[in-house]
Amino acid sequence: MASPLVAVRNLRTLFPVGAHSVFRAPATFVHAVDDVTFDIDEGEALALVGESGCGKSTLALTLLGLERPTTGSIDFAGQEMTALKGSELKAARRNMQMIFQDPYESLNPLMRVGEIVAEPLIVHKLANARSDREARVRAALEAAGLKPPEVYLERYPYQLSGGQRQRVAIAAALVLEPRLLLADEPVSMLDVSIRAEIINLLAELKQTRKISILFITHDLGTVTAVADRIAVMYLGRIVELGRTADVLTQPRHPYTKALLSVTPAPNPRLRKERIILKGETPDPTRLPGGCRFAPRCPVAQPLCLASDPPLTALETGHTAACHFG
Amino acid sequence: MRTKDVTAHVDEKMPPTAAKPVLSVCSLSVDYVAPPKPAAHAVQDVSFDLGRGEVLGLVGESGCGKSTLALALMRLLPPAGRIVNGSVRLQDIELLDLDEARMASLRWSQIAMVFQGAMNALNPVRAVGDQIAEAIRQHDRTIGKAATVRRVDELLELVGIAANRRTQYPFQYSGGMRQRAMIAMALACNPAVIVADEPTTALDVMIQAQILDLLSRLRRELGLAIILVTHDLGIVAEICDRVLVMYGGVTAEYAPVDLAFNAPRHPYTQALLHAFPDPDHPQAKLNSIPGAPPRLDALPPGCRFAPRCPQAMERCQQAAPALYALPDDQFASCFLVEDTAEDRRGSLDHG
Amino acid sequence: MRNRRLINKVAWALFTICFVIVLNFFLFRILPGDPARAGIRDPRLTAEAQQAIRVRFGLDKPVINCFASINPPKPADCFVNPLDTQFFIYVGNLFRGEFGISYHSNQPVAQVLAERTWNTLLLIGVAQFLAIILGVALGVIAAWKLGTPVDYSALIFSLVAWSLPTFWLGIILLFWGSTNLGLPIGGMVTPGMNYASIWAQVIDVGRHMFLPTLTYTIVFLGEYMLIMRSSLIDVLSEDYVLTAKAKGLNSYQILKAHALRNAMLPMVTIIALNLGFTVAGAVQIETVFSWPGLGGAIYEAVGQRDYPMLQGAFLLLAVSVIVANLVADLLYTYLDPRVQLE
Amino acid sequence: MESSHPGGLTATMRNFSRNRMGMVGLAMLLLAIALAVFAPVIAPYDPAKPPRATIMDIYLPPSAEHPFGTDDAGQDVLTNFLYGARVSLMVGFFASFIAVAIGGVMGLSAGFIGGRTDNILMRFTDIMLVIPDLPLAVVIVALTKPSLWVIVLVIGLLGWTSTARLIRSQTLSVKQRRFVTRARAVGAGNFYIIRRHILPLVLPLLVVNTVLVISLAILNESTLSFLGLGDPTAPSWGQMLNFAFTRGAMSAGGWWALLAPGIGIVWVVLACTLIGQGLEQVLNPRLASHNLSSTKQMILRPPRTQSQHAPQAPDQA
Repeated sequence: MASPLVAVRNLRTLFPVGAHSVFRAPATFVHAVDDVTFDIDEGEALALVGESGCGKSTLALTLLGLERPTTGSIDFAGQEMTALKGSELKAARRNMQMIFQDPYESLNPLMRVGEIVAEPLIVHKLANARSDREARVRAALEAAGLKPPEVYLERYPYQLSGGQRQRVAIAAALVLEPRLLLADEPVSMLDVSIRAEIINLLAELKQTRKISILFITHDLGTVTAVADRIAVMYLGRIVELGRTADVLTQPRHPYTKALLSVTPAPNPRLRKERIILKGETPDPTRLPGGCRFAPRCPVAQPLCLASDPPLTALETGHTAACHFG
Repeated sequence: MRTKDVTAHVDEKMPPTAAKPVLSVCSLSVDYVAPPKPAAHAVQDVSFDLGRGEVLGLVGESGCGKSTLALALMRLLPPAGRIVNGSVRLQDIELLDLDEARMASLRWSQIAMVFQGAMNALNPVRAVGDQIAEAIRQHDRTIGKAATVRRVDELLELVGIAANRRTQYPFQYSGGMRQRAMIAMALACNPAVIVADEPTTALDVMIQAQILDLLSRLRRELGLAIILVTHDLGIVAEICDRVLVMYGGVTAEYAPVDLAFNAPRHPYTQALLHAFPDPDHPQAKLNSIPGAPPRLDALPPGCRFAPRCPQAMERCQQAAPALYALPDDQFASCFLVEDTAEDRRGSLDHG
Repeated sequence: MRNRRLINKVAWALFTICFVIVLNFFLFRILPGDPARAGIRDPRLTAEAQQAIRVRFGLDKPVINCFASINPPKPADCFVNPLDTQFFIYVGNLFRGEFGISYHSNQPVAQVLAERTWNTLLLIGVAQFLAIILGVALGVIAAWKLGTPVDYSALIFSLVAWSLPTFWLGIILLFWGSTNLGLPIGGMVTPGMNYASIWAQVIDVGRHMFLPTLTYTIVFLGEYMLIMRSSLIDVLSEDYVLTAKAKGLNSYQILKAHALRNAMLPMVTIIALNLGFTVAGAVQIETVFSWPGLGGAIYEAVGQRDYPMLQGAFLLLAVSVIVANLVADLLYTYLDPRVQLE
Repeated sequence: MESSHPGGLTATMRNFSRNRMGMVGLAMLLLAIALAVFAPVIAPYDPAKPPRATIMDIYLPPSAEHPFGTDDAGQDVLTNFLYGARVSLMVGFFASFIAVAIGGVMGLSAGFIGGRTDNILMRFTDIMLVIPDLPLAVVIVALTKPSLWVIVLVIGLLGWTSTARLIRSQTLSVKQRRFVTRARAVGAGNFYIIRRHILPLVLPLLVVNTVLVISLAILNESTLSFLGLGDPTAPSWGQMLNFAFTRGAMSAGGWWALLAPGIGIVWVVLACTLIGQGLEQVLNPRLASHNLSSTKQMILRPPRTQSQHAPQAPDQA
């Protein structure tokens, strides 16, 4: 088997907390991403699922090099990303593009669609000939399902619907022909009827262009149609990782079970017993000793408060970090 | 001509408590007027009944008029809003006939509201307990200070907030707690009906589950009637008894929740359901609805869904279908169900 | 948390005052009108008396040591007996309350300023009080009646009032008041008047005060109205006001319980930030109405090239603005729980 | 949906052209500028020529010969008024240019770079903000030789604080927007982001601020001149007022010498204020109503009697 496109090993991104003062060193750190390891294969979609504040967006920004990891390594297409700086990093980044949550916010309101999609080419000084650039912009728009592209080139984002805007964002990512797409909650701000379009588009890109996708979401319900594997994150850690069908049908970590149970199923006949966790995600500056999930875990045992379970393999490609998983 | 004598639908199969509706809305229509622009028909001829302890889901995409409908029930429309037709009866009182002072006295004591985004719906510079107490005292002038405090504590406890947080400010609460505090505030005067406008939007799934759980407990224990405005069909499937699907300001389908999900009759409801991943075939391609909802100030001449409807006929472009009454208390406004319709008694003639 | 904020604010104000003292000192030394070089020009003073004043205010000493030998400057010199320089003598004198001797009247500057401070405070105090009360009230009415003719008239009035040069409005009102109402054309009291009673004195001062106060009130009223109006419109568009309405509160209750306090918060900051302009207004008004206050002192000192007076008056004004800003800052902390408890 | 187009200088200007208040202000300002530019054409006399100052010529009331009367030196007020406009407007424009340039650069760098740079720049701004401008300007101008350029410089150097704060906060808010993160994710550098993403969104606000800074600069200039600190070789409106006020216009009843320059100042300042107000309405469109706006007309449904809508009768079908 070929080596994965992305190999993340023991990645850790910490943020200092409190006012950064000349006199005081920060006393505490937010463990935004804490010892995370995973792979993404060529043409594979990995869904990263977790509640807000679990570190999933920080993980994406760290992959992109917009946040510096504290420790750990990111191997992207055979290149160690954490060691890169300046122009090398910029060049490597070309193969890794991001799509953001809110298409109303992630597009500059004063730029035309054509300019937005061409921007990555200009920034990377690619396709400098005007005709070449235009051809690539058109191709990207078409690939993102905005057909015919001429209709959209001169429009401003405010003249487009939410779904079209998200397609523009996708086109701007595709124009560099990246090998990895980081999609941070790409559909959570969209109406249900439009949501399906975007998810279908991502699934199609994965299939036809062999683009790898990291699909970040808080909603397990949206990932099934596109993700090959699911990674569940809690407080900076991956607590369960496995093939989509395995995780959905045989969740092994109590947190995954709880998340699955509260994900609304679109049919009243599928109403099920919900495992509702008490309270909210704890303060990531004061992590509990032992298992991070223990204080909210419905099946926690004394052992869980004492020792932190490692991510252990259960069956082929399915791992969970639970003493009793 | 728009007919006024409309909707008489009561379901014998409903639980006996629901026999007499707490709230009954009849062909309610709301326009937004901002001359010189044409009036936007945000809500048109919407009717429904709500029984004690019942949860009605009001679903639709953004801009379909569901929030306008919710505000119209409270008579809290923005100044451009006009209720141009219909009736809202709350326990035999016609709300639309009341003068403003009388309406103000019924607000919150009879019909309360949980707003979208509790961060903005709570005054940032007043303690949360204070804002709940204000609602209590507004509708019960005789209640003493100590009794008010006791009641506030009781309410906070009911929604799972420790009483010692009474004197804290909204910014000291987490998102989920603010929404609970809003619910506690809504319960302050024991209202018969609560209108919850997107109460879980922008909250995480787990917090959402906590809030939904709280709402269903309240409906069970207090017999509260709840109108749940949402864009998420999943939430409706979780806790609602009946569902009213709105599209472009009109009722597309109005049915018991099981029928709406398992035997939807309106193509829009069907399309919405197909846009969800099928639990049996999770990796199958999703069905999307091409196009966008109509602008309320430029509605198509015929059926409002026709431009996006996969089954649209010639007729749909010219005339809007009535809301047809179907067996088992199901209603749909589509020409396709005309033949199976029991009658047109519950229908609204747009032609 | 709150205490740390308080200490921070006070420390910052003190630092700013130090900055103003340094600025004030060097400004007068660097710019051409150096009082040390201008010397003590009063011909009535004897040579000994002039020398005594020189020594008292250190005018015979270098500004600071390293500047004594300016070419080339020797930084090391700064530390040779640094306190025996004009700057530190000046600072030391300030702490003893000595601001210098007025070139014009030969009186100690501190004494002249002390008398005049109260006159300015009286004028500014009454006028600001009126302007704030009326401006806020007008702003509330305009915001409440948004889009009605009441609102438009208030808006236009305020925009015009804001655009009026203070001194010119003063002149116009002075022209009108002295000819039509028989009000005095300047000063604080009628000269040479013997008052029969304290009431007669109060009435006389009041007659002198009427026009300057009116001018001042109109100018600031407009600005406060504009700020209050827009602040209240923002608050009234907030969701929590809708919540209050849904709770059954009527408009008066909502204004009282929810809107006014929230809308006043930005007002407090802006009033504080405006204190600098307030002082500017005082200079203009006291000039037009010959009001014997600090602003008038600045004007007279400019005309007479009375540098010690100018220096002292500026320092006093700057320090009072800084202190008033500090007070407003702390008041804000008290009013807004978000800042208080953060 | 057209009206929801956000920000942008061209869009702002287009919407501004539909704003009545702003257009009135603009017309007023253009008129003032035209008068100043064409002063030599319009003015009935040559201000450079020494006046025939006999006692009979001072404070003459308005007449055909002197439409605005004459002043304390027997000069034609209209002529001085027109030439004064040049001085007042020039000082206003140049001083505000300095102020806006400094404030803009300070605000943009503080907001964009952030961290310690922001801290230092803003602390400095805070100090400048609390030091009373006008008395400081008076002191500085009084200590130097009065000249137009000193006045321009002093007003400009003391007037940038509000611009700096405003531009900083706008830069901060634009910087945090998602499309800037997106540009970074694509690999864009700081200079590109400032030029392509930040500046275009900050610019409209800078224009509003400039207009208000101009009006303040004109007010400040007139105040300095009125206090006798103006450039005697280039009399502005403020200086005309100073001469009239200190040289007996009040006692001579020569109100015309006080009226024209005063109205000139109010005219220009009000014009700028109206433009600023108009621009602000365009940039920050508030709804024409809020939650307490009168809702008397909310219910417009046809009246119905009790019998017409009997409570939901059981379905007899």
